[in-house]
Amino acid sequence: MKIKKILIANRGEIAVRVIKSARAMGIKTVALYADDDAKLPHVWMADEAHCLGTGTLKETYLNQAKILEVAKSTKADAIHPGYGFLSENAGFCEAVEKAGLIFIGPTAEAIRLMGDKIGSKIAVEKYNVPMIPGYHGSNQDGAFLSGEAKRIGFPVLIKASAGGGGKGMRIVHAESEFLEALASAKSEAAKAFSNDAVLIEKYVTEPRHIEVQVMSDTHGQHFHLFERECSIQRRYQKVIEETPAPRLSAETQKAICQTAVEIAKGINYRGAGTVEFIMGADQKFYFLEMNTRLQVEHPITEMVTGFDLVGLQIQVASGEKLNLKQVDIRQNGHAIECRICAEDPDNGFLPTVGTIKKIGTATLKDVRLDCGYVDGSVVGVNYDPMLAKLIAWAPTREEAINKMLVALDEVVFAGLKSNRDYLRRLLRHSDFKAGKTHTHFIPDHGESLKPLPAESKEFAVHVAAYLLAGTKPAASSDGVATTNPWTSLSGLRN
Amino acid sequence: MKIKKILIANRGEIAVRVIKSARAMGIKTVALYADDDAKLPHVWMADEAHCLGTGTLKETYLNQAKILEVAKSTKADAIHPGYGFLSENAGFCEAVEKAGLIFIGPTAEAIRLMGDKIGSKIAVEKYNVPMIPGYHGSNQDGAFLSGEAKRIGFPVLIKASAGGGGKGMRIVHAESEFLEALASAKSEAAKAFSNDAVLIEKYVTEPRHIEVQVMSDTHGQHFHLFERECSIQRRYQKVIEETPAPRLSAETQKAICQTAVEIAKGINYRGAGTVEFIMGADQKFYFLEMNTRLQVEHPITEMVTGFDLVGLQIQVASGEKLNLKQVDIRQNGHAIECRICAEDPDNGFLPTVGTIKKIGTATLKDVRLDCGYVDGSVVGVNYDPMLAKLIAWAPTREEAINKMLVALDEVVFAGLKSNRDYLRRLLRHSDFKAGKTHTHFIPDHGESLKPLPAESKEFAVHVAAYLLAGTKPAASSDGVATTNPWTSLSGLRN
Amino acid sequence: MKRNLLLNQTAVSVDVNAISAEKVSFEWAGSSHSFELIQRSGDTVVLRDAQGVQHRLQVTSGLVSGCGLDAEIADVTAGAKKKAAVLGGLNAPMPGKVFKVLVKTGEAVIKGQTLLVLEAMKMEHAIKADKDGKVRKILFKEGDLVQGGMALAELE
Amino acid sequence: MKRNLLLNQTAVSVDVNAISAEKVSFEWAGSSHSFELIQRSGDTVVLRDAQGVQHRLQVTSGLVSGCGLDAEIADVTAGAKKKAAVLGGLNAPMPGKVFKVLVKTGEAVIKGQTLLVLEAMKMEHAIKADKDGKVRKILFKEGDLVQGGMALAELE
Repeated sequence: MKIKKILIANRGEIAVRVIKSARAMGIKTVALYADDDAKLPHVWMADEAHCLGTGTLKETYLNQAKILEVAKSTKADAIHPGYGFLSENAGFCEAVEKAGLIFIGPTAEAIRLMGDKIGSKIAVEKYNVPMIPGYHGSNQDGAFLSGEAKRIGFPVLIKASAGGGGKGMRIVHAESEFLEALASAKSEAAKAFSNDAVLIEKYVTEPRHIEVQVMSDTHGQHFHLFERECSIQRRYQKVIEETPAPRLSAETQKAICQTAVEIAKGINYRGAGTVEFIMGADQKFYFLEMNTRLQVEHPITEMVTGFDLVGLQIQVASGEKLNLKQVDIRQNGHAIECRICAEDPDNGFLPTVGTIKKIGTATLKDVRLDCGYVDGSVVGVNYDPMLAKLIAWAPTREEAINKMLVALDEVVFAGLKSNRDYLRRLLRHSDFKAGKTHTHFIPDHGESLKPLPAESKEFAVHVAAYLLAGTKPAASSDGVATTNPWTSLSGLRN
Repeated sequence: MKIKKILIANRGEIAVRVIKSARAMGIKTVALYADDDAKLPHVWMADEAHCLGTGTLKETYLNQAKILEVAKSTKADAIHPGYGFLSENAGFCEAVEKAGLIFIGPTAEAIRLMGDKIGSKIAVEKYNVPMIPGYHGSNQDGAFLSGEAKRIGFPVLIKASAGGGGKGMRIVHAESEFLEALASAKSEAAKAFSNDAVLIEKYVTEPRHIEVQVMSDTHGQHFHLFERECSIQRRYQKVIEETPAPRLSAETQKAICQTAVEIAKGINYRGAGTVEFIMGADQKFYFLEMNTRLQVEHPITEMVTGFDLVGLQIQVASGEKLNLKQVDIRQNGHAIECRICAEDPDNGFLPTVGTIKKIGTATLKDVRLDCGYVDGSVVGVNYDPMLAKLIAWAPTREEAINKMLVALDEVVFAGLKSNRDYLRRLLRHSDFKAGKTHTHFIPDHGESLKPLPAESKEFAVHVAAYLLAGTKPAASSDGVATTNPWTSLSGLRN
Repeated sequence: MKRNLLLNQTAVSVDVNAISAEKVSFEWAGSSHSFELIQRSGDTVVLRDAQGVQHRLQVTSGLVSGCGLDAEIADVTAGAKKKAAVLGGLNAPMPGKVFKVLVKTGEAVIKGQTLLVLEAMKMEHAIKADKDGKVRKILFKEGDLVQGGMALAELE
Repeated sequence: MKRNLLLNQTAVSVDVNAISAEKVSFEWAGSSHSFELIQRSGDTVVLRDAQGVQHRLQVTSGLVSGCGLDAEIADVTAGAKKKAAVLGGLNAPMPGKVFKVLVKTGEAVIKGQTLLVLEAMKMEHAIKADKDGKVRKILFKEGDLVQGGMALAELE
């Protein structure tokens, strides 16, 4: 069925992202927004927009009944869930399909299967997928789990079965710490997922997070679009992603991509998905989980392969047979994504809030900014602190890093503290440049990622710009300017 | 030799374009500017900028002595000439190399050979290049040329031997008009090129302008990067270009690209070049000329092949051997370029002037704006009326057209009359959509390219926006608003 | 309330039934229209029509762009002047330099005869007599710079 | 002329030798610097140093960005206040909601004991006693919203 109108059950950058692909394909869009998001651009970039009222997420972006009501009243024929929110909610998928609409995503069955960390591992084991040593069973007794941890060998990782995003996750280095960590993980899991079941795994040291993008149509075709390395993380959340993964042998790349395709084929997957693996220094990789949705970091795959992943999702959801051959999907050049977040990396990465006074513009070729805010947007505490994704492509990794450094200079987010300067420090770090990426990169390099001291000669030009940007200072008796130096610039803005 | 600093002997968008590639490669740049260009962004985007003073082009951008002086004083090790100006000046190329600097372009020999329309045809004939029937000899006697025209058969085309850009070009339909047209063409040629020699050619009806991008290194490797169709022209100048060329058979594409490579190989070419062909409805193509420089429309080739042509130029100029195989250069998807010009298409395409109050921003993926102006820039009569190049890529031609239409909506050039609306009419024309492109498209479709009458229902939303954007009208006695409706918007700009 | 507008250099009139900061309804091209202003962000305004469909337009310096069309709009009665150059005849079709003056004051000319040659954007443009007559005045000399729309010569 | 600045939340001082609308020279980090302002375009300023090299920076709302570095600069003596939250101790490290209060006024606590749990951005943060002592005051109750930097409790 040809899709003519898509309702987007999401907000911010991913809603804008879906609108862009739909516009390019001539498909109409319906946006949703909670009251406090009424001024965000996804609202007015869509062809129609409907308010979800005010309240908790359950009353707004997670309110399935209301969302389906809007979909019906606007005569949308498909719903795109974006990522987060209802994107991996099997019940929602079913409700959408029961209402006679197309869910732009996998089947409810696949979501349900992969949404359970224990069930998913049992399911994929039969496709010869390498598994990390661990306990994924249903016995949740503390003493039993402690025994399993000892059997696997410390350090071990405790993870929420239903979880994601680092919630309900603990690393335990010794038996003596195990029970306390277990209780804490279970409490966090119960709160976040209404399910306190956990699993225990061998904790790989200097591990790398490597994931593979898959895309399946409803005609039995399953493709991969190569891997992404997402090892640079803080608080268990990705902050820099890149593709191809550095230091990956051609054989390992082939094997990991093929493993992901086997999983998609095995579970008869539909649409876009990501199979996540953990990889040790020996290039051995183990299945971690499968995300049954579009990933935040999908743009880097688009940059190296030339495909529009949202466009492909829509084609698949329309029932089209993808006119593709695996051999025609190529990985060209190198792409890096930086997540620009409202947070203070020099203060424990704690989130910051405020009004975005100005968003800068990237000028170089093959640099892309995916952003759901505009100048004047207010960033509050109710949603994710990610402000935007900055993506740079170049023929080589070295050039892509250079280009990203230029782009980070250009794309300011003035008005609130962000991690832009910290991202530049990461990119300039000799170990990052050398491709020595692993998930402990940030904590392990704490000292060498510190900011430059304020009184450094490198800041001379910034001080000069500050002084010169000011109106000619009307010196007060103590020789200090009394006028606000910034107002003089407003007249220059065109 | 590794190039560390490039002086750019040009202005506007192409200077900005070279700066961008250089920045991404970590190479410093030196910009030049005439006094009236001091506020253009190429001046401040470079690492250094030097003024060429005021006066005619000969005193500024064509002032070889001054340019070389700046190159020496700034310790630049290479000069990029852009397009136009000194880019196809063999003498300048020699002077640059004599000064011990690298000329980012072909050898003086190649420029000289291809710069002469007669000499170039004689030179390439030996590589089995199909030639259009014509007279390319040195006998410039009127009666003799008239006889040649008769022999070739009317209609014929008179062209300046040293020319380009439509200067000194005349179509002659009958013998009786020949001598007058010849005199006029010769006078224009003498003025433009200090050389009144002309050549005569068979005039192909419904002809298409198809050109092939070539790239040669100094290690004997000669590549093509596929063709571009540039048939949509007004005043003999391209206004819309695209790649791949529509309605081109795979065999013709292969043959025309191979022919271009043979020419590059035959004359042992260096760097980026474009071989232009004229093609009839029978898909027979004839050599037109070779442009020994980067073309205005090079971005569409970059979009479909993924290469940075300026980057490749710099690599070649550095003496690098390009790490490429012809078979690895692929044409992926479809790209279209629109040249946004300060001109009035509904008034004979006459140039317009003014101050750019606002340049819009393209938001869709794979849309690129190459522009040498910023908000507030003044467009005068001294330079080319091209304001910017808007380039859109999509998997198919139809989608690329759709995307370009969205982008043209977004990328406003407010403050002066431009051809944006006319470009949309061209793209929406049923014959253009059907790929029925030829160089007479614009004159042949004059009526169907007319603007919508002012009182059309499609303008209702524009009228509403105009009315609502105004401050609440303070009605005067005759019921008409007396306040300027636009001032109220300035407070909303962030 | 009638509003007289210049839309793409053509005088049109629109009958506004009601207007507030957020809503407008009016008669246009033979039918009634009503729109709601739901967003202003920078130069972008978003209107919602009676069917709930949103239309994004940019409004800058009298140019209203969007929905695939450009409309240059000015409120004529508010003092806006028709800025378009009076073209054709003996006016400069664009800004440029007088390259050649081919006739003298008092000279008899025939329709189509070239009177002056203007040079602009590196191209030549012949200014030709629009009727048979006698040159009353040549208003510029060779090398003079002229604005688009300026009268260059007068015939009698 | 001395200017006292707050640069990335650190107090620094710069000795300005000369300043005009186009040029500035000053002492910084132990050496002399002089820059010329050659361009302003929107928020972008372009400075030329004594060697002729141009530096592009964006100056917006107290953020000076460019040349690979961010500098948040404020002129302290001109009335700008140090806005950074006073972190650590018993202050809220970020804006959020008081999720749990684990101690009562008058209760004796030991260094490292969790006093309150703050919830923000869907994560929990324990506010721990920075010394042994007695709870003088708990300034918020469960469910209260707090700003980053606000004091949450007092120990004596």
